[in-house]
Amino acid sequence: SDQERAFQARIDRGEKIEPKEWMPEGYRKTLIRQIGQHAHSEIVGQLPEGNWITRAPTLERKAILLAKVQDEAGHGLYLYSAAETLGVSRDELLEALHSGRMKYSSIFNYPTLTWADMGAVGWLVDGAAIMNQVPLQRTSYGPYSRAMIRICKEESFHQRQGYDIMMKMCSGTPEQKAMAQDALDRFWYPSLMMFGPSDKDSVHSAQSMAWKIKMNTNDELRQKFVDQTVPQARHLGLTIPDPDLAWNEEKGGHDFTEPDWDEFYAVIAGNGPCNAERLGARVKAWDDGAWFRDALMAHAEKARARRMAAE
Amino acid sequence: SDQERAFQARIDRGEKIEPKEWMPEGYRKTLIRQIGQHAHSEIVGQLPEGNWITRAPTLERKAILLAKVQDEAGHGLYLYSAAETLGVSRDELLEALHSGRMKYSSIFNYPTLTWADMGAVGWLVDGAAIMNQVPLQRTSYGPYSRAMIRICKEESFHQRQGYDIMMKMCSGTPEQKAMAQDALDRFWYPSLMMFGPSDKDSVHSAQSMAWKIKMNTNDELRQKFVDQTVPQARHLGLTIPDPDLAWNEEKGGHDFTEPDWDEFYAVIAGNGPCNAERLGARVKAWDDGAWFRDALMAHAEKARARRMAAE
Amino acid sequence: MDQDPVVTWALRMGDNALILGHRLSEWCGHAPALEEDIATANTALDLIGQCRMWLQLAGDAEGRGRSADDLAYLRDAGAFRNLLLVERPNGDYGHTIMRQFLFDAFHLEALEAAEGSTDSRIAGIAAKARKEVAYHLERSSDLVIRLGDGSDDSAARMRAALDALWPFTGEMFVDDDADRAAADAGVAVLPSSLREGWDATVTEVLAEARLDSPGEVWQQGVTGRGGGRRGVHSEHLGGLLAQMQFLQRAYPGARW
Amino acid sequence: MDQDPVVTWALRMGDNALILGHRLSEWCGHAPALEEDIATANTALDLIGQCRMWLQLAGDAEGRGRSADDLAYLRDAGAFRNLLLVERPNGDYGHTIMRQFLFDAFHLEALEAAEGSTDSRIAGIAAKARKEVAYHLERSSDLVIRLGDGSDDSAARMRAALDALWPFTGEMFVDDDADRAAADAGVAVLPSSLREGWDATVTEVLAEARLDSPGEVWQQGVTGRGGGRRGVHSEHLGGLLAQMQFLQRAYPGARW
Repeated sequence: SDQERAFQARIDRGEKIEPKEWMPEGYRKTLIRQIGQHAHSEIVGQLPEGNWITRAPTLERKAILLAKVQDEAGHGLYLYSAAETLGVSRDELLEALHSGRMKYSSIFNYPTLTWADMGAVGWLVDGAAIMNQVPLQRTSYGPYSRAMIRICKEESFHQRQGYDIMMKMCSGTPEQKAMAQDALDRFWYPSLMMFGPSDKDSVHSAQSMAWKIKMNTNDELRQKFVDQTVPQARHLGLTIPDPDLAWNEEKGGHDFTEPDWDEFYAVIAGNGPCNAERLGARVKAWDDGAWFRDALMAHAEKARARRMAAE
Repeated sequence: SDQERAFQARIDRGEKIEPKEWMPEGYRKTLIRQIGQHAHSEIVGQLPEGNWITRAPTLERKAILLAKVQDEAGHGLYLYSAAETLGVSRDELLEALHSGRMKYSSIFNYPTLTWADMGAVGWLVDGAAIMNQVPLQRTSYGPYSRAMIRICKEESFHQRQGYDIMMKMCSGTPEQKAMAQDALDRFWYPSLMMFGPSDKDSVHSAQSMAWKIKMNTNDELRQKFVDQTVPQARHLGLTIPDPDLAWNEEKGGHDFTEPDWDEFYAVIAGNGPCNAERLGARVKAWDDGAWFRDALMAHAEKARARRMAAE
Repeated sequence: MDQDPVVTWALRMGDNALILGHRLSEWCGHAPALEEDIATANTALDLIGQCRMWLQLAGDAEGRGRSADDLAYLRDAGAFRNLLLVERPNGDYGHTIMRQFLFDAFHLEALEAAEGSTDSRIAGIAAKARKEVAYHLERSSDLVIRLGDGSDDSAARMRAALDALWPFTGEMFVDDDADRAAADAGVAVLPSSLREGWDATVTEVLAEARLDSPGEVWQQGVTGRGGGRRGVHSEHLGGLLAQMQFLQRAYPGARW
Repeated sequence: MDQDPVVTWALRMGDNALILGHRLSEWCGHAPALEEDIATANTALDLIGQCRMWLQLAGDAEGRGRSADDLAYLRDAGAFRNLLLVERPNGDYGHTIMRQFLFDAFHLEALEAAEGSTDSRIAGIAAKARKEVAYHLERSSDLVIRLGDGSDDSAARMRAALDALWPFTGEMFVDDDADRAAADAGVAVLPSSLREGWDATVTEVLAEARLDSPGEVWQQGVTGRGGGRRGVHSEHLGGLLAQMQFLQRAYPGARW
């Protein structure tokens, strides 16, 4: 339609789309799915780190990790707010998460087994997230773009903190170094999976790219991540668990082994090592907290009634 | 009445009273209260030790402690069975415990804070219990007497194990020795309280003594316990936390400071450090286990119906 | 027992902050609303920050070369000096809020008084912490009021929490020899002198929350040998420390 | 990775017994009936006893002077070789019973086979343990049947437990290089060879319990780098060890 063409023209000119403006239903739906999933990832992402807050090895590390998890909850808030501008409430999105209709990033279905995992999560998982998010600062939807700008600033801080943990572990005792290598071994392929399936298997991509909801292909970003991470691993003195990893002069990037996509789909389908625990923890938090949320509403209602009676 | 006089005469002759035989209502009631309270003490007494089974410092200590706690549950079983011969069911007794109408030994309302407490509980608490129980092997009620004989054998084993823990701690590092002293400091007066209030404040005693339900006065047993324990503490190299403790040549026993009876009554009234946790844990176990007990009954009923249908 | 009143006082303040901060951090990702996840983590973060300052002061004043981390991670339960109140398990979120409120009201009084300490280090830390804690109290008071005067269910939960926690409030106001030594040295005021301010705050907030004060009930840790401030804790602290200290214990000397 | 197949095999058996024994001991004083308190403690006791024998064998065969206690208390999670199944949290008592049954059925097969080990130490321990475990299986089978074919509530709980635990059964029957080395040496049979006997037991008991087998579902710890037998555990093990190892970690070198 003319409306759709005009909309696409605005996007092509680099204009931002704002909440009250007309947009195609598919654009709205795709954005809701993408922003909602990102928001869910932030709040589920608190759990693997929460597992180590109570065991953080120093007071400073404990404070840094607490601050990070708090930031993640804050990111969840920004993103749910951005999604709300598209006409979906936070409660609706959470209901979709809890019933399994909406997903969160599969990386959080892997366990955090040692303190080095706090480093690997910051370095690799936040690193991959930033790789996905930096281009989204230029996404076409205004509230989403602005949320991304705020989030990216904090995420890059988290990534540096993660790398700093890895540095400490790698320059520490042999046991610490071994923990760091083990963490890399376990998180390497799941991190590569964070960019989604290979372009040839990826659905919805072309339309999302045209709408500037997606700015790069999965494989582009994955390549960029590998190329960025390899020298960092070398600097740490760690070995990436891929015997076929090699610099390819011709393409100006690394060749590397694809992750096991069967595992990827199995984890998405609910069969990762921690899916049941993660979703279960969120559902329990929500259900256990129902009385609390209801009470705040009841109080607000009482207060309103009292004000009216007093007027 | 003649019946009562005949009953008392049997007791005076040292005969055992058996379940089906006539007995005064007061005798029955007092026994139910005393045996029930003792049974409850065994099962509540699992909790302070259960607190350390998961943290026992060696596999051997873990096994010994598990076996001990298992014995205690077994003693609970013997005692509930003995009480059942008096016409009260285990469920009725448990209901009385859970509702607070029946008590358990107040000593279990004190926390176990270090591994040395496992030693102190065995040495002092089981020691005091044995002091109470050994004479009860000669109690007038047959089933109770026989239960006591079995229990005393195991309890003295527990006491030796507790003393052995204390020995290890006292011959260990300075930190371990300090833990042992601290455990004695915390458990000394509560152990003295286990014999009940001073004879001058003790109710029901005369009748119970006549019926041979109670064989010695509280103060007699307390004195005996102090006299037995003082040399053991000396042998361990520990100091009993009573500056006024002294040998009294004339009475052939130690003079010692009475426990704080205000504290004793406060703990009985529910205000000990762990009353709420201990009773709460038992009530929770019972409530959480209702489905389990119901299911076993449902299965038995089904099996019975099937057998009948097959006949 | 440590002799320097500064050491004792700083340990008590630092351990309160550490243990309560730890308890709050157990909520991470499990709170009833995202805003509460954030606020709880924020309070925990403030408390861990304060803990670091107090424990560092304790270590410095003690002069045995122990760092804040050494004190946090290498003492066993009996050497901790926190109140029994702050080691109570979280319970439901209302229970956590009630525990926070009862402590915040005390904490603010203690810090306001400590700003007048003759020890400039104590006065300095107290001045920083006081601003954070004023906000903690504002927030926990507000939630106690909204939940106490909320639904029937929430009112019942807050009453139960108040009844369960009230026996642990008396310990905050007991003066012992260390307190008297600190007061004599001008390092801190007597805990008993904080009671009036605490009573006023608590009475006002509970009234607005339509919750009855439990009044005179038996208080834990105030008689005999008991009490967290003297190192006699509940069974809960041992389990908490087993988690908290695991890495430092399992990898002695490692740097993180 | 340990090279001697006896070491690997004994560690795997010993760690299973240790961790499951620990989980069972968490029930002490909290079981739904006094008889269950006794039976659960008894099973835990058997398992701790077996663990001591296996870990002592592992330490002896390893030849680095480590005692059973050293192995139990001074390894971090990544060095543990137990199945993921045995570190699952207890859940309700039905969940605990189902976990026990699924493991007992495997455990008995493994021990019966191990009685024929060419290593006389393994054969000897297995013969002792087998008698105990035959009784464990008898008991857990009986309870699975009674609870599965009990009330509607208990049937639903047992179905939920079976569904939740089934994905952790596949790991028991995966052959890895260490297993092949052990089989080649005649030290143990391949785990995969135990499947048939396990299937028969489980099928029979579940049928009598009127519980449907979940059939072919995704199995945990069998692909990629996962699996407790290779030292990649769940988050649950770390918390368990933090408790279990506290004293040995906090007071290194002390004797108890």
